[in-house]
Amino acid sequence: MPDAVALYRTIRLIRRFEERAIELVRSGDIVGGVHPYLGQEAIATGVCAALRPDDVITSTHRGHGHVLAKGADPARMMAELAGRVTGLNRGRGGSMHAADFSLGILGANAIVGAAGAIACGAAWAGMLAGSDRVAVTFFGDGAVNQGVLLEAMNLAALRRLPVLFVCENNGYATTMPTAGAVAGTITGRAAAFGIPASTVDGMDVSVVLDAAREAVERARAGAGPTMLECLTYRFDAHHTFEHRVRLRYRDDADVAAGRSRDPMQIQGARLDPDERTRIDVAVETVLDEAVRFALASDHPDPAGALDHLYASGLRARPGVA
Amino acid sequence: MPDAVALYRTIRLIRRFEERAIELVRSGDIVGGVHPYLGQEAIATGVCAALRPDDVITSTHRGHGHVLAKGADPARMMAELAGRVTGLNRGRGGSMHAADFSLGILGANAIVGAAGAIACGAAWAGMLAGSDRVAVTFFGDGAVNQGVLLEAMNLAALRRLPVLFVCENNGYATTMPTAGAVAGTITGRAAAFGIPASTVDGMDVSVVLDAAREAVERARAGAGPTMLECLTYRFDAHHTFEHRVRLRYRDDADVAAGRSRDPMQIQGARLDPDERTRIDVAVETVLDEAVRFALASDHPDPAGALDHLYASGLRARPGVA
Amino acid sequence: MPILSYLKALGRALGDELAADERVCVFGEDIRVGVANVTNGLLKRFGPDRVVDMPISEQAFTSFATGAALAGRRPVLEFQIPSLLFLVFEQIANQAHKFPLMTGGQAAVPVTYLVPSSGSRTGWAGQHSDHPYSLFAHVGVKTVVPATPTDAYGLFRAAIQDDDPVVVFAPAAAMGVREDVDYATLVPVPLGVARVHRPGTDVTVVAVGHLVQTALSVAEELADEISVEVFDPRTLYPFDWTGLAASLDRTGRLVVIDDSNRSCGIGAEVLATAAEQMRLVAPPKRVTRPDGAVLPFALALDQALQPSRDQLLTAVRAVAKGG
Amino acid sequence: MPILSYLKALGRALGDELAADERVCVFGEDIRVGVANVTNGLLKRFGPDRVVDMPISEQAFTSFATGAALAGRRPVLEFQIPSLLFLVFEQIANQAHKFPLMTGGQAAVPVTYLVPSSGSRTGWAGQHSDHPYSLFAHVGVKTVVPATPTDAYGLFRAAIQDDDPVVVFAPAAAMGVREDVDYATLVPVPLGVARVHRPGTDVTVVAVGHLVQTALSVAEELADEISVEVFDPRTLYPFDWTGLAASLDRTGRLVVIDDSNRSCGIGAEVLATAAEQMRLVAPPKRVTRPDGAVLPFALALDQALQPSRDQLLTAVRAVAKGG
Ligand SMILES: Cc1ncc(C[n+]2csc(CCOP(=O)(O)OP(=O)(O)O)c2C)c(N)n1
Ligand SMILES: Cc1ncc(C[n+]2csc(CCOP(=O)(O)OP(=O)(O)O)c2C)c(N)n1
Ligand SMILES: [Mg+2]
Ligand SMILES: [Mg+2]
Repeated sequence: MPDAVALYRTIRLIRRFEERAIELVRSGDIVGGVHPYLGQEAIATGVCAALRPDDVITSTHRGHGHVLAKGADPARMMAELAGRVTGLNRGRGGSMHAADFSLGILGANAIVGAAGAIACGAAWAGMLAGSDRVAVTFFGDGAVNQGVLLEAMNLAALRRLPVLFVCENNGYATTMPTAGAVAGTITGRAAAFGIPASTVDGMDVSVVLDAAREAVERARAGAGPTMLECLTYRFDAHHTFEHRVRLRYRDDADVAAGRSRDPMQIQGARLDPDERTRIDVAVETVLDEAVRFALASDHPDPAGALDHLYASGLRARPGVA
Repeated sequence: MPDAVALYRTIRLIRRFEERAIELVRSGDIVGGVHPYLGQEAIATGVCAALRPDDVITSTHRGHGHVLAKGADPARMMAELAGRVTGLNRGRGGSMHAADFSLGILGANAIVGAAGAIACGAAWAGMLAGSDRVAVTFFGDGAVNQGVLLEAMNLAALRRLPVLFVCENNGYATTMPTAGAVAGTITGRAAAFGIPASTVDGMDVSVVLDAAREAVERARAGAGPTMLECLTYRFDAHHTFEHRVRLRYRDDADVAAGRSRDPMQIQGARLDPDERTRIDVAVETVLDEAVRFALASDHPDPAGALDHLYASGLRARPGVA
Repeated sequence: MPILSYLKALGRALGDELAADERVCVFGEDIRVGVANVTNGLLKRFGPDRVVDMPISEQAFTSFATGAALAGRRPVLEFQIPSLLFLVFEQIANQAHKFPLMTGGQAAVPVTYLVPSSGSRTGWAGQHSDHPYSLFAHVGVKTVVPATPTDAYGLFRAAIQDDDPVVVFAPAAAMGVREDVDYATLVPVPLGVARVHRPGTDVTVVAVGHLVQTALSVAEELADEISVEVFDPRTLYPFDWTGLAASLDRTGRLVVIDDSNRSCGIGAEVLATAAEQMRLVAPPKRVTRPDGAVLPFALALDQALQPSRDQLLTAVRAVAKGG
Repeated sequence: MPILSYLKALGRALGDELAADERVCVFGEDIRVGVANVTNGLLKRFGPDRVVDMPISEQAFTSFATGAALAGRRPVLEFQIPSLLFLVFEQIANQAHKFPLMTGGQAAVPVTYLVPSSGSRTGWAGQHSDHPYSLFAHVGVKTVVPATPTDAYGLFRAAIQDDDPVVVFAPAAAMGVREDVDYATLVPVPLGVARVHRPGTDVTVVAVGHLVQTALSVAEELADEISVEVFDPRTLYPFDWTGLAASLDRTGRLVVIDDSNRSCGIGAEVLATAAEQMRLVAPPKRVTRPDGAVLPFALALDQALQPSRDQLLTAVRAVAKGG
């Protein structure tokens, strides 16, 4: 299991990766923008620290943190965001679909709430194959009102699947405050299906890690799914388009309060300052290289636009004949 | 509010209506079969007895009881099942879509779990129009695993809608025992959204009526939705096709136990025997006339097969040109 | 030779695939008991880890199948009603179908969606009588509609063996079709290859699913008058355009009979592609459901909206004379 | 004259309908704040009983709108992504659309579904870039795709006033279109009536949505060579067949440019109906997305799958020469 330094390193990596990605959005190298994970880093970090390489995860539109924490190469991830052939998905997926199946990363998903049932199916397949592999599905507070996710919880509970439902409650779904959309409670949704659930501080990676470890152990032992609601705050925009168009839905006090506890500072404070500096420098080197790699990589050839459309190799008819 | 006699009369009407309908399925006068409501009569009867004429309901594939209890004309209902122009829906709907908007019956619905959100929307519209009208949505134990129904509960709770969610837990969804499909509990699903819920004896109409009255009063008073889980048993087949194809999913002991408490006998025992006989005879007269009316009515003219497809009057292109 | 019914063919195909490949599994409602008459006996044969009864949670179990497929399984899903495909359209069209391209080739989703008794089942009315195969042809999900027991067996097996999602529509009106077969000759039928049931030289009738029988009977009736080729595409997507072009090279005249709504249905696609690229010596015709059809409950109304034998007969005669 | 942008036209239409008819109300995600830039200011003007922000529960709020419509309201729903229509396909195609017929005429469901920025938004990749209007034309739900600000205003208002469900697609690529308009002349535009943007005598180009601009520019470029008529159906269902027949009576040659998947798309329907019933002196052509297209993320790949100006130019030239 990773120590405090490794946890800090991952948080720092995600933090700086996101800041670098935002720069590339501004420079036009990343087209379409991103949903920054800034402020939520402790959750991906803590949860993935409790996982083995063969465990699987599904992620969301706000997925960079999950993908990095599960071990994806930052350079190939950055190349994916920049739409290059060297990207994780060969430039076909971009920010919202980044995946690395070799690392158990079954993909970010652009549809809110859609991935939970996919994680359950993967968990089931693993369980029946005799593995004690666990599946984690990340989702936001907005997703707990999506029917398919609630259906998936029922399936997970019914079949005692080794699934961890991780809700990142960052207070908002786009501009909608959690309380405006969630009647009852988030953990209550798990309880409805007999799934144990707890609410934890999502800003302290050690708290997240402890809770995730316990849930993962339960799952591996065959005791079924768990839900963790991790309280957090989105430090930046819902999506980088907000950097251009100001939307009024969080007032300054709200933002200040939300940002007052920073997962990077919280974990950083636990490190020796020199060591922390050393890691910061190392992370920066990794990201310098990631950006360099991404921008130096080739754009995909338009002639291959339909490549991979069918796993069977079927070639689709073109749009002109 | 109806007295014991009126409650018995409605139960008896539904019971015998269903038995008559099954006869017409056997004779070929009702095409496509029906999902008999036999055994569950106390629920529709008790709940609808707590309603006013301007309250609205949505129903299910097993909807005859709800439609009759809300006041539909048995003759026009029977004509609908027989696909006649005099039917509630002019023969266009049949068993699974019977509706009478003039009585607040927004229709049976053939898709499990689909009607809850429709009821919520109607409730909202009434509330905003300043009415204290209530909407009831009936559904089975199988529907509580449908995402859209769970989403609807969230909406109802969020907006404190005057909605009553009535789950008729008859132990099975087609052949699937409730326990095989429902992780956690049914009332727990309501609790997840902060909706008060209780489980009541669905075989005793006075118990159902009391519970429904309380919920309807809450709703009228602006206190929001309630869920009632009514425990019941389906006395007959899931659908009349089971009369032809025996499916093995309930053993004899289960059926015997389930049928041991009969809502018609329970309520009938509360009546003076002479009175009961008088009602039975009267109901039979009504149903004789209903069957006569249905079978004497015209079949719709195939030339009008596309009538009513568009409320705007748009005529669709035919399938040949 | 033994007689094989369409339903039995489906059940047999599923059993054979379950036996042949451990990765294959079945999900659906009431499949233990076999309410749709396809999965009967499979639970006993293959156990609850391969034959999994699901709650009424179509969306979740459809994506559950996607997840299981991503993890190496080859699930078959049975749906009780054609319109349940509307309910899971997101899960098929926007999730399962898109994984391979979006992941740059990292993922395959070999899931088969079976709808036994698709289309109108007399008396099941508006919400149970759609025949939405054209929707899948539009989004590009492989779509097969077998017309005969042999093809039902062969195409269903090929669908399960295919590495992409495939929707298999088994028309209610084809369920009654029976065939004398030698079981030993039952084999997978490749997707994307049409079958000419009856050769002809005057008019090509493209008939989908159960309407192949209608087309054959019309061809027989017209035999002395018009030589009708009955062309069964079997797979609607990908469509066998080469086969159709060859048929039209012979006949130059085209009628499509298709039990789905007219506008943007598979009939439209066949006419459009033929008009663009193939030999047509007379205006073609479609016999379909009306635009936007909702099947009414009453028997005569339901039937009035389905493409009929008479309509086909008239259309073939008109096209034979046209041009 | 003031300049009207496409987005402003949508917002204005909605505001005008809310003001004109108390039954009209708006549901959607983030509509208080106006993330999609259509509903800005409406909350303040009409209050939270008319402008209702919804949780991410598209299925429930779509049927909620159906229920509200059954009870006399005229809801407008805003969806943030085109593919959310997949998620609510059951609620629109199987519920809202079917109520009038199934109830024998007792019910009407006047709901409008608006998708601002439909189609590809550069860089939003596979799950956000579909343009699924042809699906609604198939099931028979009224479908409009306005090309200009004036039509966006007029068709959106007409959609809200219509007694049936109507889906309004506002293409992302049309959002940039601006027009000089006299606000006083903005009026509802009847559904089902096409608009000839530019008359011509050699080839009819049917162009959908944002592709009308592409067609106009191609027509201009070819002006000395080929006289192109640019025909904007505006409503895809019901389609203005009379208008198209009149155009083809003049030109006898047809090209459709349509930003949806090829197979069973609206392009197929136009070619099929024309081939069956109208005057065609040469084989027609379609310019569409490929079959089963999933738009890849990288810019050049995304664009490679969308129908292009060059493809249209080539197709028009080929059809002008053909026959
Ligand atoms: C089903 C669905 N509805 C709407 C959207 C548009 N959308 C993208 S992100 C988002 C908000 C999600 O909120 P939450 O789940 O809390 O995640 P967060 O963005 O806060 O990380 C919305 C509405 C979508 N992608 N999918
Ligand atoms: C969404 C959906 N899935 C499946 C079906 C097929 N079906 C019809 S009734 C039924 C069982 C419903 O069970 P329950 O809700 O308990 O109601 P009951 O039949 O017991 O009254 C099923 C699976 C359907 N109509 N709709
Ligand atoms: Mg959130
Ligand atoms: Mg039940």
